[in-house]
Amino acid sequence: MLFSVPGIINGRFIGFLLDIAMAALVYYYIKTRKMVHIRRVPGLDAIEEAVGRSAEMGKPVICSYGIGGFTYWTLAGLSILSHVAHLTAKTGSRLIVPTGGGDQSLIVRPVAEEIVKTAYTMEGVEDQYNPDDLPFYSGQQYAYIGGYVGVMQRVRPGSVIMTGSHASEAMNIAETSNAVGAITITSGSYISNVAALACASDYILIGEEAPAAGAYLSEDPAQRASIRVQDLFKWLAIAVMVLGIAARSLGNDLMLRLLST
Amino acid sequence: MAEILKNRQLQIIVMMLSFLFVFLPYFLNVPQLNTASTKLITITSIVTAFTIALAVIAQFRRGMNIINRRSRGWYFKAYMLVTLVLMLGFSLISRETGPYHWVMFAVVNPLSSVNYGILAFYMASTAARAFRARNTKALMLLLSGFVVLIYQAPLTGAYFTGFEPIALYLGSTFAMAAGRMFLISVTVGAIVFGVRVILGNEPSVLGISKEEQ
Amino acid sequence: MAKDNGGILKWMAEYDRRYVYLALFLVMVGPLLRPIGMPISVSPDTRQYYQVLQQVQPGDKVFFTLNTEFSGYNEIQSGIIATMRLLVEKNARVAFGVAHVEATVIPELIVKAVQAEMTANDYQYGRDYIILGYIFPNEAAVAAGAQDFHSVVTQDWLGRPIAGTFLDEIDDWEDWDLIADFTTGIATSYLINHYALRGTPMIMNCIGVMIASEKPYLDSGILLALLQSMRGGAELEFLIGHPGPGLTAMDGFSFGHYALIIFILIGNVGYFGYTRQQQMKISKEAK
Amino acid sequence: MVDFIEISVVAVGTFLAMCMFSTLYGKSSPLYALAEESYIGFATGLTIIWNIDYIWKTGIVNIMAGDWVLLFSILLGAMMLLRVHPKYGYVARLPIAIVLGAQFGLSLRTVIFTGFIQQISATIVPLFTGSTQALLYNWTIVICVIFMLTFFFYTIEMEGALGMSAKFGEYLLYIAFGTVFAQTFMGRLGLVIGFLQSYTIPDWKTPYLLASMVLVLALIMYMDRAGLLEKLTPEE
Repeated sequence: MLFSVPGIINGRFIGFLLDIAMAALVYYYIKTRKMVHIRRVPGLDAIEEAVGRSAEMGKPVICSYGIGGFTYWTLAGLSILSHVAHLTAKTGSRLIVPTGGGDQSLIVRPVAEEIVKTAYTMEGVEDQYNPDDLPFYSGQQYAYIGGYVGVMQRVRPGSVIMTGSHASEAMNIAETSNAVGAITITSGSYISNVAALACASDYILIGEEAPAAGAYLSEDPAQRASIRVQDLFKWLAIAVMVLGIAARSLGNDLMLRLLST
Repeated sequence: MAEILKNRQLQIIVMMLSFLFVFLPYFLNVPQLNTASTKLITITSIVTAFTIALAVIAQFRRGMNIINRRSRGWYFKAYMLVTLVLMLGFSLISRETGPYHWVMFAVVNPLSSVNYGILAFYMASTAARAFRARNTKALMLLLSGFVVLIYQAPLTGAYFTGFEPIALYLGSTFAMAAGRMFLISVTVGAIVFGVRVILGNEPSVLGISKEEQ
Repeated sequence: MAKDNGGILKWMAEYDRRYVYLALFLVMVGPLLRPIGMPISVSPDTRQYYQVLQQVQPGDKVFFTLNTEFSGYNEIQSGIIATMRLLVEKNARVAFGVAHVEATVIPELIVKAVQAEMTANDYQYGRDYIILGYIFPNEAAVAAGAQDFHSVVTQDWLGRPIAGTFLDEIDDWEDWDLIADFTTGIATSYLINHYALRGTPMIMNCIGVMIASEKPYLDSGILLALLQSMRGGAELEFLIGHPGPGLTAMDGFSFGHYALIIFILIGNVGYFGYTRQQQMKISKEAK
Repeated sequence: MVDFIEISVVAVGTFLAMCMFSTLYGKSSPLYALAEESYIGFATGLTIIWNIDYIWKTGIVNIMAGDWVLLFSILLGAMMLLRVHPKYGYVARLPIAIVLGAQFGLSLRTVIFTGFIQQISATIVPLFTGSTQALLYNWTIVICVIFMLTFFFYTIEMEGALGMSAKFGEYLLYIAFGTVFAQTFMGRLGLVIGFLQSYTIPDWKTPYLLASMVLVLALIMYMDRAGLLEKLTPEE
C-alpha cells in the first residue's frame, strides 16, 4: 500500500478510481455521441462469403445469437444476426434462427424477432419474413441442442453462423454443422470454448472479436464507444505492466504498492 | 399508479439507486450503510429466485401448445409435463428417500452426466479432423496439444518423463496467459456494459421495447 | 470408393466420424472391466493443494461448496472424496453448500464414501458437519451470505434449524478457515469475488474445461491451490495413499488419450497422403 | 445384498443414458426424445422445488422471525411474476430495475480487483532475478500476456509494429489453444469415465450397462431400417 484515503477502506481505492474512470469515459462518449472508428475484423468477410456461398448453392443459413440473457456477448450476437438477416434478405436465402436455450433467453427472443423482421422490411422483402423460421427450442440448454441439431440435420444448411453467448452446447453445434457440410463460423466467450471451437470451425471470431464486429456493424455510438473505452483500458493495462515490470526488475515495487492501495 | 410504474425515467433512477446502494458501501468506511446494503442484497437474491417461475411458465405454455396442436410426437411433451408435476409431488413426500431419491439417481444423474459426456466424443472427432498440420497456426495447435495429451495420459506421463516439464510449462505459461488475457478483456467489457446499462443506455435489458423509447 | 483414388489413405483422410465414437467408447469401457493399474506422476499443483490441506487444524471451519451438476461430480469425485477424507482425518468441521439443484444429493454420497473415517473420528451431524443444501441460487445470495451468513441460511437442507450447530460461530466471510470449492464453473466467480477477494483462504478443484479460466486466479494468489480435473484427484489419492475412483479410472483415462492421439496421427497421414495431394492436383489442373 | 430398488436405479439409469448417447448415431430418434424429455421434466421440477425452498428458508422463515423488511422481497417477487402477463407486464419493471442495479453493483465492485488489478499485479514479475526456471516462466508469461492483448485492439488499424505484434500474439494464442484443448478433452474424458465407472463398480452393475448398450443400439438400427425414426420422433 502506498497511501490511505480517508473514508475509503484500505486497499480498495484504486479499484474505486478505475471504476469511476471507466464510467466517466463511457458517459463522456455517450454524451458527445461521437462515432468512434472501429476496424473491420476479418471475420465479417468470412460471414459475408459464407452467406453468399449458401445463396449460390440454394441452401438456407442458420444464425444464432446464444442462449444467455442480455449480456455483452448476446448484444454482439444480435448485431451480427441483424447483419446476416440483411444479407439473406438481399440474396434471398432462407434464414433460420434457433432461439431459447436458457432461462434468461426468453427475454431476448422478442428482440431477435424484431431484428430479423426489421432487416427484411428494410430490404423490401417483408413478405419473405417467416416467424416460424425463428423456432423456440425451450428454456433448457439440452432441449435447445436437440432442436438445433435436429434442424441442421433436416435442412442441411449452407452455412451456420453461431455467435453470442453460447456455452458448452457450441461444440455439439459446430460438430454437427461440420458433419452436414455447412460452412461453420463461430465465436466463443470463454477460453476453453474458444480453443475447442478454433479446431471445430471453419472460421472463428476469437473472444472480443465478436463484440467488436457487432459494434462495427452497429450504428449505435454507445456500443462503439464502449469498444473504445475497452481499448483504452487495455492500453492502460499494458502500460502499467511494462512500467511495473521495468521497475520491479530494477528492484523497485512502487507499482505493485500503488495497485494494492 | 400504472403511469408511475411505466415511467422509464423512474425505472432508471431506481436502478441507479439500487446500484449505488450496493456499490458504494464496499468502498466506504461506513458500517451502518453496510448493514442496510446487505439487506438489499438479500432481498435481491430472493427476488431473483422468483424469476425461475417465468421460465417454468414459458415451458408449460410451449408444452401445452404442442399438445393442443397434436403435433407429431405431442405425447412426449405431455410426458414431460407429467414428470415435472410428479417431481413436485415426490419432493413433498421425502427428499431423503422414496421416489424423489429414486428419480435423482435413476434419471437425473445418468442423463445429466451423458448430456455433457457426449462432448468428449465430439471433441475427439473434432481433434481427429482438425488437428492437421495445414498451416503454421494449425501446426502450433497440433504440437502443443500433442505434448499435453501425451503428458496427461498417466502411463506415458509416468514413463516418458521428458514430456512432463514441457506440458507443465505450456499449462502454466501459455494457457495461463491466454486465460489471464481473456479475463482482463472480459472484465473490462463487462464493466463497460454494466455502466451502459446503469446509465440507461440499454433499455432492452430493462424490458422496454424500441417503440417506447 | 474407387481404390485407385487413394485407398487406405483416402479412408484415413475421410472416414466416418462414428468410428471415432465407437473406438473411444470401447477403449474406455475395456479397462474399467479389467483394471490394469498404472503408476502416476504427481504435478506441482496437486502437491500445493495437498500442502494447503495439510495445514488444516482440528476444529477448523471448512465451507465445502459443490457447484457442480451430476456430470461434473462424476469427473471430480475422486478429488472431492479425497479432500473430505483428509479433512475428516484432520478433525475439521465441514459445512456443505451447493449452487446447483442436482448437487443437493451429492453430500450424501460423500458422507457415505468416507463413512469409515467419520465413524472412527466420531463425527456427529450438527457438531462436526452439516448439510446446508441449495444456498447459492444466484450471486446476490453468495454476497449476502458473505456479509451476514445467518441472514441467508436459517435451516439445513431438510428444514432443520441450524441454530445450535457449529455454524453459530459463523458471522461473515472472516469466520471461515477454508473454502474448498468443487466446481464446473457455476457460481465459482461469485465465491472468488465475495469470499476469496476479501481474504478467506480458498482452494478449488475444477473440471478440465475450467482449468485455463481458473489458473489466472491461482497465479495471482487469490486461490491458494487448484486441483485439476480427474487426474488431479487421482494424484491426490496417490499422495494420501488411499486409492479411490480416481486411480481406478486412470487406465481408461490413458487409453482414451491414446485413442485420440492415434486418430490425430491417422488424420495427419491421411491429410498429407491424400487430401493434400488432391488439392495440389486440383490447383495444378486449374493452372 | 442388492435389493430391487438398487437394481431398478441401475437398469433405468443405464437405459436412459444409452438413449441419450444414441444421438451420436447421427439421426434424431424417439429414444433420444424420451431421454431428453425425461431430463427436462424432472430437472425443471427439481429447479422449482429448490428455488421455492430457498425463498422459504431465506424469506419466509426470516419474516416469521420478525424481519419485516424482507416482506418487500416477496412483494417484488410477485410483481416480477407478472412479467409474462400481456397487459400488466410493466409491473415487473420495478423489481427488474432493483435486481439489475444490485447485480451490477455486486459485479462492478469486485471484478475490477479480481479480473483487472490483481491480474496486472500478478504479471508484474522480476525478469532478471530468480532461478532459470522461474525466469523462463516469467519471460514467457509477460511476453504472452502483452502480445496476446495487442491482438484485441479494435479502434485502431492493425498496421506496422502493432500489426506485427498482433500477428505474433495470434500465434501465441494458438499454442495456448492447443494446450487448453487438450485440458478440455481430459475433462470431458474424465466425465465419461466417471460416469461409466459408476455403472461398472461394483461388478453386478456391468451386465446392465452392456445390455442397455446393445439394446439401444439394436433398437436404433432396427428403427432406422424400418424407417420408423422419422415417424416417431417429435417435431421440434
